[in-house]
Amino acid sequence: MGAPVVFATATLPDAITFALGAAIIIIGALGVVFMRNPVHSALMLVMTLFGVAVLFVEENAQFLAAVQVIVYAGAIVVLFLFVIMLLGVDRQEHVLADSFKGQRLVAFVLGIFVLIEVVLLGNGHWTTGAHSVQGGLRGRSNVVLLGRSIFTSYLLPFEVTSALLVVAVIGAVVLARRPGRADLGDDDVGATHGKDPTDAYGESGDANAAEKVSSS
Amino acid sequence: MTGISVLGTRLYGAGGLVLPHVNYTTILPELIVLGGMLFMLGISAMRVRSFSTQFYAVLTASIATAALVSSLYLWRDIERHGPFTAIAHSIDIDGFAVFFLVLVAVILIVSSFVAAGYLRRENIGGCEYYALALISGSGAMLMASANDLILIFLSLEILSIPLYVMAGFDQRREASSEAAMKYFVLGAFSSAIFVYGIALTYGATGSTNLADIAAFLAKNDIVSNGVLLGGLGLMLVGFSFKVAAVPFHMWTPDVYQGAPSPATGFMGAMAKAGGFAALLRVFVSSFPALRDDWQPIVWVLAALTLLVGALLALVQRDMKRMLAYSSINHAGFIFLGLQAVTARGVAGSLYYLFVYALLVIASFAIVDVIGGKGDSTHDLASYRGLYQRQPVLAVVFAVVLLAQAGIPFTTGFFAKFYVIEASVDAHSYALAVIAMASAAIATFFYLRVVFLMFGVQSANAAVPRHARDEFAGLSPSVGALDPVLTLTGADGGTNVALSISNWTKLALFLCVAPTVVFGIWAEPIVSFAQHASLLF
Amino acid sequence: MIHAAFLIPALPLAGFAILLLCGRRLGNPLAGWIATGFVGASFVVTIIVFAALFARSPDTRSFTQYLFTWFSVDRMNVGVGLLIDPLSMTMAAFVTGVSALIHLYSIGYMEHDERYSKFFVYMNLFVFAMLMLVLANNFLVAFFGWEGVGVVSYFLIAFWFGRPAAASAGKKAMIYNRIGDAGFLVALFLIFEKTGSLTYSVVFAHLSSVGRANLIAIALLLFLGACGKSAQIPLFPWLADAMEGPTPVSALIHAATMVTAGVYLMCRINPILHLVPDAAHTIAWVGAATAFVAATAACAQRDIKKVLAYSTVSQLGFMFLAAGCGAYVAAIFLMLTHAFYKALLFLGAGSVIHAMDDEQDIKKMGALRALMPITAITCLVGWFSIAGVPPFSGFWSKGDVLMNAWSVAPALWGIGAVTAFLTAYYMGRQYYLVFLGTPRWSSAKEHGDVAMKAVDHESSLHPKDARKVMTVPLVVLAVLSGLAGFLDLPFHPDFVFLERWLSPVVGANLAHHSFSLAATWAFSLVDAAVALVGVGIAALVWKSAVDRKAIEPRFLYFAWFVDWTYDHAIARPSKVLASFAATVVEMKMIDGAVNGIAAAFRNTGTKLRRVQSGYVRNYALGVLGGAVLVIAYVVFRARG
Amino acid sequence: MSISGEWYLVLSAVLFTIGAVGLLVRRNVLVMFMCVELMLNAANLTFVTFARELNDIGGQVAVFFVLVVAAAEVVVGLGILVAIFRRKVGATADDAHTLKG
Amino acid sequence: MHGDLLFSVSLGAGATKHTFPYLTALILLPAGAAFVVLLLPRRSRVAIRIVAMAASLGVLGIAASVLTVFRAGDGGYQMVSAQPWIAPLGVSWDIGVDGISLFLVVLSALLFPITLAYASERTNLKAFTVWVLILETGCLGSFLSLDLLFFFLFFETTLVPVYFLIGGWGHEGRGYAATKFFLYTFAASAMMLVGIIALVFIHQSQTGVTTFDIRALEQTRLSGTASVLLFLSFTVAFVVKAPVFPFHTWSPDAYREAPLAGTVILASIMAKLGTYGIVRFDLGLFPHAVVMLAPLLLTLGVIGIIYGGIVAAVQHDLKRLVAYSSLAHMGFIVIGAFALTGESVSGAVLEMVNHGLYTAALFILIAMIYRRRGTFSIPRLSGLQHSAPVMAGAFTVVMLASIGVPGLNGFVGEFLILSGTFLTHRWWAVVATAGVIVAAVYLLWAYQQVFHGKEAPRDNEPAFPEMKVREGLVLAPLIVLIVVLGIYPKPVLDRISPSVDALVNHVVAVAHPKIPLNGRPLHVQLSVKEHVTK
Repeated sequence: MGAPVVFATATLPDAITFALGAAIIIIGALGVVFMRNPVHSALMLVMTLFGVAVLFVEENAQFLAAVQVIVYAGAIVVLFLFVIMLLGVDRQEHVLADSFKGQRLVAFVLGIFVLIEVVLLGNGHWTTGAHSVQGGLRGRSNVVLLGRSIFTSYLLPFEVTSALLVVAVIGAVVLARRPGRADLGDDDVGATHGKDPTDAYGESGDANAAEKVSSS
Repeated sequence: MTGISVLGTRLYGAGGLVLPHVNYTTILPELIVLGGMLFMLGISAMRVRSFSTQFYAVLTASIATAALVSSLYLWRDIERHGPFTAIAHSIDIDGFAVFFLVLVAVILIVSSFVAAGYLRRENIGGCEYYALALISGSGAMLMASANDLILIFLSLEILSIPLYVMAGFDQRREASSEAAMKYFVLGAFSSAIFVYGIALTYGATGSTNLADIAAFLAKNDIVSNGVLLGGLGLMLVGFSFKVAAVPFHMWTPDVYQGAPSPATGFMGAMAKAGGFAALLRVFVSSFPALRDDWQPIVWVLAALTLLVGALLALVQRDMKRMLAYSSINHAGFIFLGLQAVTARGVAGSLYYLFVYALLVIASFAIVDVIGGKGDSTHDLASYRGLYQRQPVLAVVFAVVLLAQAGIPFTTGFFAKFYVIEASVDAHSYALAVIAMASAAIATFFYLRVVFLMFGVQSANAAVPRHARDEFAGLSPSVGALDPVLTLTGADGGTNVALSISNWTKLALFLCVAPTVVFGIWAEPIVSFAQHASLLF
Repeated sequence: MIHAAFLIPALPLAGFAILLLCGRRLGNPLAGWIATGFVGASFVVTIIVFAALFARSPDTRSFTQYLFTWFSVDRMNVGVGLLIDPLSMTMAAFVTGVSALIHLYSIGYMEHDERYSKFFVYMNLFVFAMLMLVLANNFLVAFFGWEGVGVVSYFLIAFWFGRPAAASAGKKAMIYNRIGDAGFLVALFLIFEKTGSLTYSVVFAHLSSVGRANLIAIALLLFLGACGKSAQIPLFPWLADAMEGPTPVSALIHAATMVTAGVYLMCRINPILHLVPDAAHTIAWVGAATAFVAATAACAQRDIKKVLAYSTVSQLGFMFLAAGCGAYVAAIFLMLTHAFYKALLFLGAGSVIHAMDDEQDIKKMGALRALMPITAITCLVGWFSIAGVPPFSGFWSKGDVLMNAWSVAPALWGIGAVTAFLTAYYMGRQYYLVFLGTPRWSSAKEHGDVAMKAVDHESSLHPKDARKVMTVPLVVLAVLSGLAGFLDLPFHPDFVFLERWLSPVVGANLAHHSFSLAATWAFSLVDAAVALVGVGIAALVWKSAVDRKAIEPRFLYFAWFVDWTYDHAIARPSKVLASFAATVVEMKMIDGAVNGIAAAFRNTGTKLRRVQSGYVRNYALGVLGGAVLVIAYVVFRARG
Repeated sequence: MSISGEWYLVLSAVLFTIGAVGLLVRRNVLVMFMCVELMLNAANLTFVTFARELNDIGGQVAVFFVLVVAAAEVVVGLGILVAIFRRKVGATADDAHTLKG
Repeated sequence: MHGDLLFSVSLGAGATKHTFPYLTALILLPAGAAFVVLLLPRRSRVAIRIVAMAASLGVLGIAASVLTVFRAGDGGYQMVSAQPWIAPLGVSWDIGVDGISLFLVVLSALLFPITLAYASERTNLKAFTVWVLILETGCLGSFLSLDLLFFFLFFETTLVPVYFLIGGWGHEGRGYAATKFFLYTFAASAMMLVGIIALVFIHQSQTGVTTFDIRALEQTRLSGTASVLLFLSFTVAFVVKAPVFPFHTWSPDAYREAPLAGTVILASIMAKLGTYGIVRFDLGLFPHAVVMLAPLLLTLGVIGIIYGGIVAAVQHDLKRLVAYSSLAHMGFIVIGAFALTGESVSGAVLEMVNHGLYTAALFILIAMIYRRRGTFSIPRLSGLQHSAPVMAGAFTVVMLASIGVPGLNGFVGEFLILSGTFLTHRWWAVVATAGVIVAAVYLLWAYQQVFHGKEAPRDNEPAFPEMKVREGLVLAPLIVLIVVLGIYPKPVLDRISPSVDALVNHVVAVAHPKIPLNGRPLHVQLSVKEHVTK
C-alpha cells in the first residue's frame, strides 16, 4: 500500500503526532485489557481516550476532541472509577489464567482474524464514498460546521438523543431501586434446571408416552 | 441525493442557518408515545396520589391507541400521495413504516395489559415499567421509519436499552439480574460491532442516509467494494443479534428465561419487530443492488436459525426456554421473507411478524400466569393437567401453541404459508424445504405441551362447579371463548386455583381472537402487509 | 318354456332367503321340508327346461338367458347370464336331483340338531351357488358360483363349530380352495387380456388370437383352480378333513356336486384343451396319479367317512384322467354315475353312523346287515357300482374312461386299471367290516373308550334302519346307480345317448370311434375281471379279519404324509416368517426407523445444548465468531 | 498534508480488535464495559478519518451521536452491575451462569 | 367482498349456479352444527346428541340429493361453486364433485351418523361431538375442494380433531399413538405445501395467472425432474396418510388406541384422503412422474398387500389385525391407481368405498365385542357364535367381503384392480393375487379363534349378550350396502368410470406411457360385442 510514499508526502510534525497518538492509543488499549486491577484499566482507558482525542485534533475534529476529553475522560471514566470504588471491586484478576480452556486462545485467534479481514477489506481502497455529501470540513470553524449539520440534516437524530438520555435516567432509577420486599433468597429458577431429564415427566405415563416418539 | 445537495448549497450559499421544515404529523406517533411517556413520568413524579399500576396500564394503552390512530392517518396520506421522506430526509414515511407503527402500537397496547396483571400480582408500583415500554416502542417506531443509519443506530439503542432494564426489572430474582447483565454486555458488544459497520459503510458510500446511499450505489459502481461489504456484513451481524438469529442467538434463551415473563413477551415481540424493520429497510430497500453478496449469508443464517431453534426447543424442560428457542425458530421463518428479496417476501415477513408478535405475547402472558407469584414455576411439568385447573387458559394456550405450529385456520398457518411461498417464488426451494422440516420438528414440542395440558385426565370425573365459577369474572368478550374450553377429552379433575387478573384475560383475548378470526378470514392482514410492502 | 331357466337358481335362492329370515320360527321339521320343496321345484323346472332344450335340433341347443349387467368398466363388461346347453343342463339336472334327495334325507338326519333350520339355509344357498356355477354363461359368474360353493362348504364343514376339529377343517378347506382360486383368477386376467372378454362364447371364438403359450398357461391355471376345488394333487388333503361336516354335507358337497365342479370346468373349457393337448395330458397324468394315491390311502382308513372321502378323491382323479384324455363325455358320464353311487354310499354311511350312535370307526362295527337290511342292500349296490361290477353303472362309466386313457397312453390305462382294482378292494373291505363279519360294536361298548358313550347304558344301542324319509333317498339312489350305466352303452352308436346329447358342446367321444367292437369287448371283459378280482380279494382278506396291520400301514393311513409335509414345509416356516416380519421387520426396522429419526433429532438437540454454556463470554465468542465468518465470506466476495 | 487515512483506519481496526478481544478475555464486567468503550472509540476514529477523507462533516456528527450512546449505555450498564453486586459483591461475568442449556 | 366466509360462500355458490349450493352446504353444515353444540351447555347431553345427529343426517340427506342430482356419464366436475377467498394469494373457495369424489363424499356422509349413533363416549360428550363434527367438515372439504390450498387446509385440519379424539378418549397407549399419528402425518404433508406452492408458481410463470385451481394446474407443463420432485412432495403426504408400506407404522397404533369413532373415521375415511389424493392429484397433476415412478409405487403396493397380510396373521389384537389388513387393502388401491388402466383406476376408486364400508363394519363389530368383553385380545375370546349367532353372521359377511368373496362388495373392486393391473403390469398383478390367499388366512384364523370353539366365559363374566336392535340398526346399512354393491355395483361404476376415463386419458395424452399393452394401445374397445339374447 505504498506506506513510505504516504509518509514521505506527510509533513514531519503530522507523522510524529500520528505515531505518538497511535502509540498512546495502542498502549492504553492493551493496558485496559491486560491490567489486573480494574482501576488501572480505567486509567489506561483514559490514556487511550486522550490518544484518540489527539488524533481527532490531527484530523480537524477539534470540537470532537474537546468533547472526547470532557465527556469521555471527564465523565464516563470517572463514572467507572466511582462504581469501582463504590462497590469495592478493585480485586486483582488473574488475567492470564482463564477459568475455561480455549476461550482465551480462540479469542486471540478471532482477534487476529478480525484484524486481517478488515485490512484485507480495505486493501488500499478504503474510502470509496461520495465526497462532502453533508458539506465539507473547510471554510468555517469545525464547531460551526458541526452545529449547522446537527441542526439541519441531523435534526431528528439530535432530538432523538433526548429519548436516549431519558432512558438512561429511568434505567438508573429502576435499577437502583431496592426491591419492595427483601426476599433476595435464591429462587428456584436454578432448581428447575438441577432436575434430570426424566423427572419432569416421571410420574405420568401419558407424558412418557408423549415423550416416547422422540426418546424411544 | 439532489435534494441533499440543494440543501447543501443553500446552507453554504446563504450565511444564515435555515432549519429544515419539520412536518410534525410525520413523527406524530413517536411524539405521542414519547410525550405520553413524559406525561406519565410527570404525574407519577408529582405524586398527587399514587396511582395504581392498572391506571398506568390504561394510560399506556390509550397512548398507544392514540399513536395507532395517528399512524392510520399517515397511512391515508401515503395512499393519497405515496411514500415520502421528511425532516431533512432522515425519516421515510411509507406503508412499510406505517405497518410497523401499527404493529408497535398494538404490541404496546396488549403487553401493557399483560404487564398490569404481572405488576399487580408482584405488587410492584410505579410507572417505570410502562415508561420503559413506551420508550422502547418509540425506538422501534423510529427504526421502522428511519432513513438514516445514524438514526437507526440511535433508535436501535433507544429500543434496546429499555429492554436491558426490563430484563433486570425483577430484582428479587437473581436470574433477572443475570439476564440483564448478559443481555447488556452482549447488546453493547453487538452494537459496537454494528456502529463500526456503519462507519465502514459511511466510508464506502460517503453518507449515512439510506436514500443517498442507494442513489450513490445506483449511480456509480464501486471498483473495490470490500469496505462497503464489510460494513454491510457487520451491520447484518448487529441486526441478527437483535432478532436472535443463529449464531448470534445465544443470549436469547437465557434472557427470555431470566427476564420477568411479561417483559420477555414484550421484548420477544418488540425487539424482533424493530430489528426486522430496520433489517428489511436497510437491506431490501437500500442494498438490493448488492443482493448477490448478502443473500447467501442470509440464506445460511435462516437455515441455521430454523434448525437450531427447532432442535434446541425440542429438548427443553423449561417452558420459557422452550418458547425462547421456538421464537428463534420463528425468526428463521421471518428470515425467509428477507432472503427472497422480493415485495412478496417483505410482505410475508411483515405478516409473519404481526402474527408472531401477538402469539409470543400471549404465550408469555400465559407463562406468567402459570409462573404464579414470584414468576418461578416454569417447568413443563407444571403444565400437566392444566385443563383441570384452568380450562379456558388451557384451551387458549392450546390455540396459541397450535397457531405457532402453523395449524390451518389459524393465522399461524398463513404466516408460514406466506413466507414459504415467498421463498419458493424466489426459487430457494432448499430453504423452503428446510423451513417445512423445522416446522414439522417444531410441531412436536408444541404438541407435547398441549398433550401435557389435556392428556392427563381422570376419564370420568365431573368438572367441579366452582372450577367453572372462577371464570364468572371473564369479561363477556372473553366469555365468547368459554365454549372453546370444552373441546377436549379432559374433564373435571383437581382444582388448584391460579389467579388470573382480568387484564391478562383481556390481553389474551386481544391476542387469540385475531389469531382465530383472521385465520379464517385471512384477507385483511394479508392485503395490509402486501400494500405495506408495495408502498416501499 | 326354456325361458323359465332363471327359476332354476332362483328357487333355491328364494328358499335360502325365506329360511334365513324366518327359518327359526318355521322350526323343525317344517324348515327342512320347505328347503326340500324349493330344491325339488328347482329340479322340476330343470327337467322342463331340459325337455325344452331337448326338443330343439342338436345344433341349436345353446341358449343364453341374459339377466343383468354385473358391472361394465371400459372393456371389462360382465353380464350375469345363464347358458342353457346340454352340458349345463345335464349338470343342473343331476345337481338339483341329487340335492333334492339329500335334502330329503337331511330332514331325518338333522332332526336332533338345534341349528336345524340354519343347516337348510346353508344347503339351499349351496344349491343356488352350485347352479350359478354350472349355468353361468361367463367365467366370472362361474367364479362367483365357484367361490360361493366354497364358502358354503366352509360353513357346512364347520357346522358344528363347537368342535375345534370341525372349525379347523372348515378353515383348511377354505384356504386350500383360495389357493386354487388364485390360479383361477390369474387365468381370468390372462383370458381377459387376450380376448377382451370373459364370456364363454366370445372367449372360445377368439382362441385363435391368443397364442399357444398363453393357452397352456390358461389351461393349467384353471386346472390349478380345479385342483383346489376337486381335491387333486397337490391340493387334496382338505377333503378328508372336510368329513368333519354332517354326513349329508359330505354326500352332497364333498362327493356328488361341488367337488366335481373342477371336472365341469375342464369340460367347459374343452375348446382350449383341444388346442393344447400337452396341457390336457398333464391334467390326465395328474388325475391318474391322484386316483392311485387316494385309492391306496383309502385302503388304510378306519373312519367310514374317510374311506369314502379318499375314494371320492380317487374317483375325481378318474374324471380328470378322462377330461385330460379329451374324453369329456366319459368324464361327465363318470361324474353322473359317481354322483349317484357315492351319494348313496355316504347316505348309507350316514345311516350307519346314526344307527351306531355317532360311531365312525369301521373297526368297531360289523354284522349290521341283518339289523339294517335296506341300508345294507343299497350299500351293496353302491359298492358294486363303484367297484365296476357289471352291469352296475360304475362298470360302464369307468370302462369308458379307461378305454380313452388307453387311446392316449397305455400307461395311463395301467394306472387306471390298478386303481380300479384297489377301488373294488377297499370298498369291499369297508363293506365287510361294516355289514358282515362279527359285531364289534357291543364289545366296543364294554371298553367304553369313548367317555360320552360310557355314560348312557348298554341297551340304548340297537342299530336299525332309519326312518322312511332317510331310506327312500337311499333306495332311489341305489336304483339310479344301478341303472345309470345304460345312459351310454359303448357297443353300438345308437346306444350312446349321453354322447350324442353332449357332443355339440364337448365333441364326440374319441374312443368309441377309434376302437373296434372287439376291442371294446376286450376292454369290458378286462374291466369286469379287475373289478371281480378286487371284490374277491377283499372278501378273502376281510371276511374274518379285523386288523391287518401289514396292509394298513401308517404311511397310507396318513395319506402318504402329504399333510404332514405341507405342515412342516410350508405352514410352519411361514408362521416363523410372519412372526419375524411382525417383530423384527415391523417393530425394529420400520417402526424403529421412525422413532429413530425422532431420537436423532433429540440427541442433536441435547448435543447443541452444551454450546449454550451459560457463560456470557462464550456467547460473546459466538457473536464474534459469527461476525468473523460473515466478514470472511465478504472478503471472499469482495472485488478488487 | 498529513498522514494518509489508511494509517488511521488500520489503527482503528487494531483498536477495535483489542477491544473485542478484551471483552472476550476479561471476567470483570467493568473491564468488559471498558472494552466496549474501546470498540466504540475505534468506530469514532474511523468516522472521523472517513470524514476527513471524504471532506464531509457527516462523519464527525456521527461521532457526536456515538458519544451520547456510549454515555447512556455506560449509565445503564453500571446500573445493572450495581444491581448484581448488591446481591453478590465482586461478582465476575463467569459467576453468573445459572441460566444455561 | 369476501368478508364473512359463510355468507360470501353460499352467495358465491348461488351466484355460479342458480341451484341450491349442495356442496357448500355439505361442508358448512357440520361446522355450523359444531358451533351450535359449542353454545349448548355441556350438561344437556340429549340436546347435543340431537343436534349432532340431525346435522350428520342432514349431511347424509344432502349427499343423497347430490347423488340424485349428479349426472351419470359426465366425467367432468359438477355442481361447481367458486368464490374468491384470499384474492391476493389467488386462493378461492372452489368446490365441485365428480365421479371420483362422489362416492367418497357419500361414504363419509353415511359413516359419520353411524359412528355418532354408536359412539358411547359418556365423558365430555360435548367436546367429543364437536370434534367429530369438525372432522366431518374437514373430510368433506378435502374431498370436494378443487382448490389445492383449500384441499391442503382441510387435509391438515383433519389432524387436530383426530389428535384430540385419540388423546382424549383413546385407550391405554393413547398418548404415544396420538402424538405419533399427528407428527408423522403432519411431517409428511409439510413437504406437500412446498410442492403446491412450487407448482402454482410454475403455472404462474407459464400463464401469468396465480391460481390454486387444479383444473388450471392440470394444464401446467412440467419438466421431467420438476414433475418427479413435485410428485414426490405430494405423494409422501398421501402414502403416509393412506398408509402405504413402509409408511404405515403410525396406523396400527392410532387405530388400536383411538376410540371407536376415531378408528372408524381414520380407517374408513381419512385413509381415503391419501388414496383419493393419489388418484386426484398425483395422476391429474404429474402424469410424467406417475408413468415414470409407477413401478416403484406398484412394488410398494404389492409389498404392502403381502406384508400387511403376513403381519396381520400374527397379531393377537383384533384392532391391530384389521389395521394391518387395511394396509393390505390400501396396497390394492395403490396398484390400481398406478396401473393406469380404466379398469384398475375405477376399481381403485370403487375399492376405496368398499374398504370404507367393510372396515367400518369390522371396527364397529369389534367395538361391540369390546363393550361386552372389554378386550381386543383374540386369545381371550372364543366361541362367541354360540350365544351371539347374529353377530357372528354379520361378522362373517363383513369378513367375507374383506376377503374378497364374489357377491360381496370387496370382490368387484379387487377384481377390477387386478385385471386392470394385469394389462399393464402383469407380474405385479400376479403377486398381488397371492394376497387374496393371505387375506383368507388371517381373517379366518381370527374368526375361528373368536367365534368358533367352546365358549369359555372368564371368571364371573356373564354369558356373551347377543347383538341388540340398536346395534343391528347401526350395522344394517353397512351390511346391506356390502351385499348390494357386491351384486349390483353397476350404477356406482357407471358414475365413477367416466371421470376415471377422463383422468386416464389425460395422463396418457400428456405422458404417452410406453406400457406394453401387447400391441393394443390403451382403451381400444374390442370389436367383440357381448352377444346376449334379451
